[in-house]
Amino acid sequence: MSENILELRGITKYFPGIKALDGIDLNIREGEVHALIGENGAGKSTLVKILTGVYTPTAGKLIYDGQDVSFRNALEAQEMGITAIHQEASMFPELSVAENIFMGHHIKEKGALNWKAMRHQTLELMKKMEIDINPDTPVKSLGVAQRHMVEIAKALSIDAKVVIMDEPTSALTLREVEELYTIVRQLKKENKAIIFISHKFEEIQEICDSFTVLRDGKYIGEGKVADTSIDEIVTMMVGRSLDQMFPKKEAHIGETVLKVDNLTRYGSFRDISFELKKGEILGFFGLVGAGRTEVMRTIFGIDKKDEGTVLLKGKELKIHSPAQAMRKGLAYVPEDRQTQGVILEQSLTRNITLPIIDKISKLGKVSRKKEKQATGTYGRMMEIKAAGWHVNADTLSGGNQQKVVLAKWLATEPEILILDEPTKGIDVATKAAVHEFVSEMAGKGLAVIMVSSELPEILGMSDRIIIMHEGEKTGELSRAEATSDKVIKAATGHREEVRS
Amino acid sequence: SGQQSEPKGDQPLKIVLLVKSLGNGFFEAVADGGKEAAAELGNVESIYQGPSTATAEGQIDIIESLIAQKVDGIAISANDRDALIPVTKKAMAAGIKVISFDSGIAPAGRIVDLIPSDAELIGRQQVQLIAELTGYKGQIGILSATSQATNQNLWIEWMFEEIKDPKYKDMEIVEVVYGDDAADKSYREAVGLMQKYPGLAGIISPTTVGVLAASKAIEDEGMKGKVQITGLGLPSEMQHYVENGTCGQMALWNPVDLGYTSTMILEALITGKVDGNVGDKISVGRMGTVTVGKDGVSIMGTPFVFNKDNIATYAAMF
Amino acid sequence: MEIDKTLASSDRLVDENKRLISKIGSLLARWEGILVLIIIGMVIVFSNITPYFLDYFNLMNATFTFMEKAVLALPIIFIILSGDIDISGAAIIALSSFSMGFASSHGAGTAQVVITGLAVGALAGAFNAVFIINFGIPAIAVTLATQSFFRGISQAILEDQAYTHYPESFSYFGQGYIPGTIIPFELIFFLVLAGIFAYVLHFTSYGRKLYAIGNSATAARFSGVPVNRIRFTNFVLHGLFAGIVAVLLTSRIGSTRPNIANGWELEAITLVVLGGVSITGGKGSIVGVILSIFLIGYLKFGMGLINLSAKVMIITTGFLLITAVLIPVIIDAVGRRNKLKMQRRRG
Amino acid sequence: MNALKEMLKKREATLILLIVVLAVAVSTRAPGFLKGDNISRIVNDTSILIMVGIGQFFVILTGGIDLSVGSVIAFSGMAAAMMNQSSPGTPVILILLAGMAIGLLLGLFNGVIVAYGKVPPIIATLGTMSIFRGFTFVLSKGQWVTAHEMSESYMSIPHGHFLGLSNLIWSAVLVSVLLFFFSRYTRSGREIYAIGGNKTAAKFVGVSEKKVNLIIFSMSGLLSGLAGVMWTARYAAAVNETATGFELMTVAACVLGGVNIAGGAGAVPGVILGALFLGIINNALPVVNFSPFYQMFIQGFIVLAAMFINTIMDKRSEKKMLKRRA
Ligand SMILES: Nc1ncnc2c1ncn2[C@@H]1O[C@H](COP(=O)(O)OP(=O)(O)OP(=O)(O)O)[C@@H](O)[C@H]1O
Ligand SMILES: Nc1ncnc2c1ncn2[C@@H]1O[C@H](COP(=O)(O)OP(=O)(O)OP(=O)(O)O)[C@@H](O)[C@H]1O
Ligand SMILES: [Mg+2]
Ligand SMILES: [Mg+2]
Repeated sequence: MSENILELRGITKYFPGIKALDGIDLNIREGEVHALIGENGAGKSTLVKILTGVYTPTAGKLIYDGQDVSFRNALEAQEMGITAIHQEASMFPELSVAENIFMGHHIKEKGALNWKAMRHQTLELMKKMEIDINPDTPVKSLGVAQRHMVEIAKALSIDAKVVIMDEPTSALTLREVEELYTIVRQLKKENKAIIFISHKFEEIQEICDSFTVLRDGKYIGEGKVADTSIDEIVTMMVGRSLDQMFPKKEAHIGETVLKVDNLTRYGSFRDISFELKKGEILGFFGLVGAGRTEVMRTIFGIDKKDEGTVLLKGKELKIHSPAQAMRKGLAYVPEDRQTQGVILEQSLTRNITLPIIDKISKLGKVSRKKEKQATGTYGRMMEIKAAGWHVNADTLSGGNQQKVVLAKWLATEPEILILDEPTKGIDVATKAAVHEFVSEMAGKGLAVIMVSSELPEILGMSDRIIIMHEGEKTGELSRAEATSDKVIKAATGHREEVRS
Repeated sequence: SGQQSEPKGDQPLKIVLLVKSLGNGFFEAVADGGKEAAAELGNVESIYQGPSTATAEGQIDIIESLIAQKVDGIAISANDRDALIPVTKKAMAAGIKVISFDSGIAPAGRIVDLIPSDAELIGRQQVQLIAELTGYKGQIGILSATSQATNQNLWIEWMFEEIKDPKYKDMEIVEVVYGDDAADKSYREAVGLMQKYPGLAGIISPTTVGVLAASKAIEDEGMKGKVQITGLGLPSEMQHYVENGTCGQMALWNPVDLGYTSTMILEALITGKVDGNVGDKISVGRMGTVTVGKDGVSIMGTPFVFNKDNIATYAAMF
Repeated sequence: MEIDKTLASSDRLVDENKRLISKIGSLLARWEGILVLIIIGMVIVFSNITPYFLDYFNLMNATFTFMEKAVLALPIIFIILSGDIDISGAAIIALSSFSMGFASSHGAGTAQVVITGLAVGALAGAFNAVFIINFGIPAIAVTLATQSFFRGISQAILEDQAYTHYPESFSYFGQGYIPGTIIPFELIFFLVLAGIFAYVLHFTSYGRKLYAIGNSATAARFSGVPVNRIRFTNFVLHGLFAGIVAVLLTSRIGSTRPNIANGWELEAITLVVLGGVSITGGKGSIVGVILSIFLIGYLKFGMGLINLSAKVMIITTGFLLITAVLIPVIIDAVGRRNKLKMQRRRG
Repeated sequence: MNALKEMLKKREATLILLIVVLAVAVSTRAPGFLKGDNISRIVNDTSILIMVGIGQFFVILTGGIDLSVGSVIAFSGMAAAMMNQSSPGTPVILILLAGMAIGLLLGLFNGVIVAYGKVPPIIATLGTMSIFRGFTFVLSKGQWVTAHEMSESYMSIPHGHFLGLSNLIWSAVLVSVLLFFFSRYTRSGREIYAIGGNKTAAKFVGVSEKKVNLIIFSMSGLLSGLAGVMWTARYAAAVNETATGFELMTVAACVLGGVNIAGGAGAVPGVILGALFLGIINNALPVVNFSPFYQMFIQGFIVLAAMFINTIMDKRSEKKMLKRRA
């Protein structure tokens, strides 16, 4: 058994009004992948930020390589050999890939930055990771998955002893996830310590050796992944066991409410056709970048379509803005909660009531009573964990922010609900709650489109599945015919093997 | 709002010199004249005020506060001859005596307008000065202050009048440009004049900022001796160029006298020695008497001409 | 046992004190609190120095010197709150005043003159909006250019001339009083407008949307807020209000020249940010801006009363602007530290 | 391929094209406008704008703005001129350095307020814009310093020639080259881009926002201080209104030069071109035969048109980029 490279003793962190971490102990060993597990808001990301010098702990000790250390900023942690892929997007969109990777530890020669060397090393890294990105491309012109790979490359560009990955897979395609696993195994071989945060148990089982569970900022326990069942971990996480992950209710499928014909947006997707029925959950699967989001954005009036028609209950839907879409009974839960979903600097109340602000106003005046009602009803439905309805959304953990987004769209009481990666970054318990809720709503006649990159979720929840690949529809399967093999084949572009 | 100023016993009279803007040597010298008059009169407190940038609105705001503190008299060098009228009327209704000096207010807005010199005299003299320098021939450009400056515009009209005289038959005014009383823009405009008219013989700049910037521009462009410059300038600011010959001669009235005379006139009006009617003669200390002319306009005298020989003496004063 | 109790109660006392302090602290940390304090201080100082300050007539009359800038500040609140900026306000005033002079010199009556001014103002605002919203050029860039453009139009046509003839009754807007009182019409007019703005901002859905846009335009758009329409409206509103200001100002000074209201855009923006509206959008209240309007207005007036030089005035307002932002930051920092300390003690 | 470079090239190419079109248009109305000595005159006249514009550029790059540059120019210019006046014997290089040091201090003051006081840059510099201007009045007691009170050597600071170019042009060239290098090849330079691009991400890699704010404001102050000395020496007059409104000119130069006003994007060459564009307008307006009353209108119109064309071209190249990717 190898040495503890990193030990935490009694780490405590206060935010005004919140005790985010309460006496956390952690043992990280070299050559091991250690999973950090916990519900949304358990304190995982906060812990990461303490380890990387972004936050200073209120109390507690950090022992690194047998010595007490404290970091005043991220640079000091980096110089000690700790690097991280943060949960929040941390790219510089206007700057090149090479520069994004080397920001903070540029390569210098004779006092000046050596761009040639940095470009060269970037190419090497890219080769090692088997991805094809030009080091000079500005990051803003990369897709989400590519960006994420750049983030990973950035962490690897530092010769670190401890590599922290905070939900690194949430925006990656299957191939890239495999790639990441290879990288992690390689790092392990190089005797590095890896801290891996994820809400997906398959990943933890696949790649992690040991784990620590946090709950409400407290240390709950640790163990070996091989010796522990998922049920045991879940029980440690939530304090109880969960019955069912994908509580799909019997569907009562009604008439067609939405019919999309040959919808095309140049450069994004082509000839997309499908029907959505009342009471149905229509799953959209594809690899990240398949163009599902863009189809949904177009239907919701955010982007302009170039060709094709959308029929709502038989009548052509002509909309140019989300406001119009909402009036027609559509709702869209966007995939990027940080910039599209929540307004970070506003209270939960204001967030939840924003889409319905006109509905709860009379002659322009907002009714405080209705506002309270709406917040209470839908906020409670989602079991949001927060100090109150008045706190700003930026004080919530990622998962809880996602719940706020869901609550705010449910408040519009839509006929058609489009969910884009609704459980991205959400913990198991909440995920189950969301699933149960969606399925219940569908049971009451709501038509649901669910875009997801999580295969179990798609298979478990959908009545029908549409699969996309590089902007085209490559398959449509009923619940009965769908298997993970078939779906993945279509998602990777093997159209001929799936009849549609 | 018929507020009348009550008699105030032996409180000194508050007489305000309100200038176009602060930070201008000309007006600082005006302020000195005001102090001189106050010292001479004994019962007068001379107050020097002006906005930080030369706007009518800034002057109006100051006048409102002068009304509120019930000063006794205000002499104004106006940034706008019309815009000040409503507020100065209000001041006069409140019992404050208002006159204008240097840059006038239209008759409805003041009792007396003390002009340093007749616009006609100034305009004609400027043309004469440049003619003497250029030998009565060549193209002449005019570099003015802002295009809104009323006193400058009036003088320029007279310049065009004067040049019609046959003795100037070989001279023409080719263009009027505006430097907005900013050093860099005036400089650029002066350079522009020289570029546009390669045969330019002289520049008249009837504004202190302009004449200074134009002199510098002539020097920098190596046109000293080829392009003559005259205008209205402060001796202390222009000494360098007058002494080195860039500017052969220029004119100005004495700003100290202007401040002095304004204060004297106001004191006479406040104490009721005169009413400021047409024909009234006001005795103004060392400056003798000033006669109130048509429309309340009073003239102080002909602008004084400065040249190499006398500038050092005056530079020490203003 | 006894000792323990007293300890406990004295502890509570300390806590009570702390709470009181922190309450005052949190009031101070609120922008409006700071402004109120400064205003009180100002009144005390001035009323001790000069007998003319606390004089009902003077206090009323002084409002003439800042009500127009105050009116211009109102739409700027909306603009800044939604994350935009507009520095062409003063130029629109010039253009609008010019068009009124033009109309008047062609025989228009008071009503027509006013309508002309408002219409031209609103059009100029729409012109800005088209470039900013439809063509996507940054607001500061557009309004920087239109600043010269709008004023330039009136200068090109009016040259060195002035319009000095306005209908008799036109002078009421900027010079008149509420009949039978010495309350200026401009003051009441502003207060009514401010009331409407406060209502819209703090009680209506339009206000909510403004804040939402200022905090995150993307999230607002995804939530069905017609972001661009609202921003467009704001710029037109700004133009319209610049037109209103042009009416008031032209009426007050009875004449129009192209350099009218020079530099007012920055003064109005200063009022808004001093009033606590975050320059990056999404934060601020009308109350703060109203306080800052009266603070700056009376401060300048008071300094004028004691004949302080204009240079002292600009230094003072500069410092005021910075300290008003600094104080809450400092109090907030101290407050946070105390709070954390207390939290730690409680465990 | 090299998308960023391509786009940059495009943006600057647009601007160069606009400059050429403008210059040719002017020379049809004012022959001789494109002659060598006039071109050098324009560059000379634009040098100050280039230097201060580059200072402004770094501030805007972080998403801030420095509205106090005009006042810093006035104050440091006045202080330098008064130093020269009171002791004409002092070597001018010392005065030049003193002027720069004063500018640096004023800039540092801005930087401290922003970095430690957490005051947004626009508010901090709106405040110091008044304060520094007011102090200029206080310092000068309302008086000017003019030619006869300045030593010959002082007035020759900007005019001295070297290899056929004036010192003023040389200093602009030096500032441009140095700061281009700084922006591209130093760690601090890149950190400025990082802060402007994504503050959170910058924090994650250990970039100190405080340090960056201190650097950019000091630099802007230093350059304004240098410009102040040059200004008063060039026009042989230190007045209180020096450079009033100049801050907006520098912002306009940046915006025209393709600097993203929200921060994170832009480059030194663009700023230089933007400044030159404005410099040409400023120098052309006095020589073309338009009524002087049209100047303001024409200036506004041309700047608006240039921004419009710039934006349209940018959008088109961006669209092309998206199409290519698809
Ligand atoms: N800057 C902050 N200010 C105040 N509270 C914060 C701040 N950052 C985090 N918190 C709080 O600290 C707690 C821990 O948050 P953290 O982001 O570490 O959770 P997490 O375990 O990463 O959750 P998730 O799985 O959703 O990412 C939460 O209650 C959160 O609301
Ligand atoms: N923030 C962004 N800025 C610029 N381009 C983006 C951005 N996000 C996504 N794209 C581009 O849009 C395309 C698709 O986006 P993304 O990778 O999110 O997949 P998607 O369309 O959401 O598909 P799916 O939902 O199937 O994952 C990609 O080509 C990507 O480059
Ligand atoms: Mg997290
Ligand atoms: Mg997607």
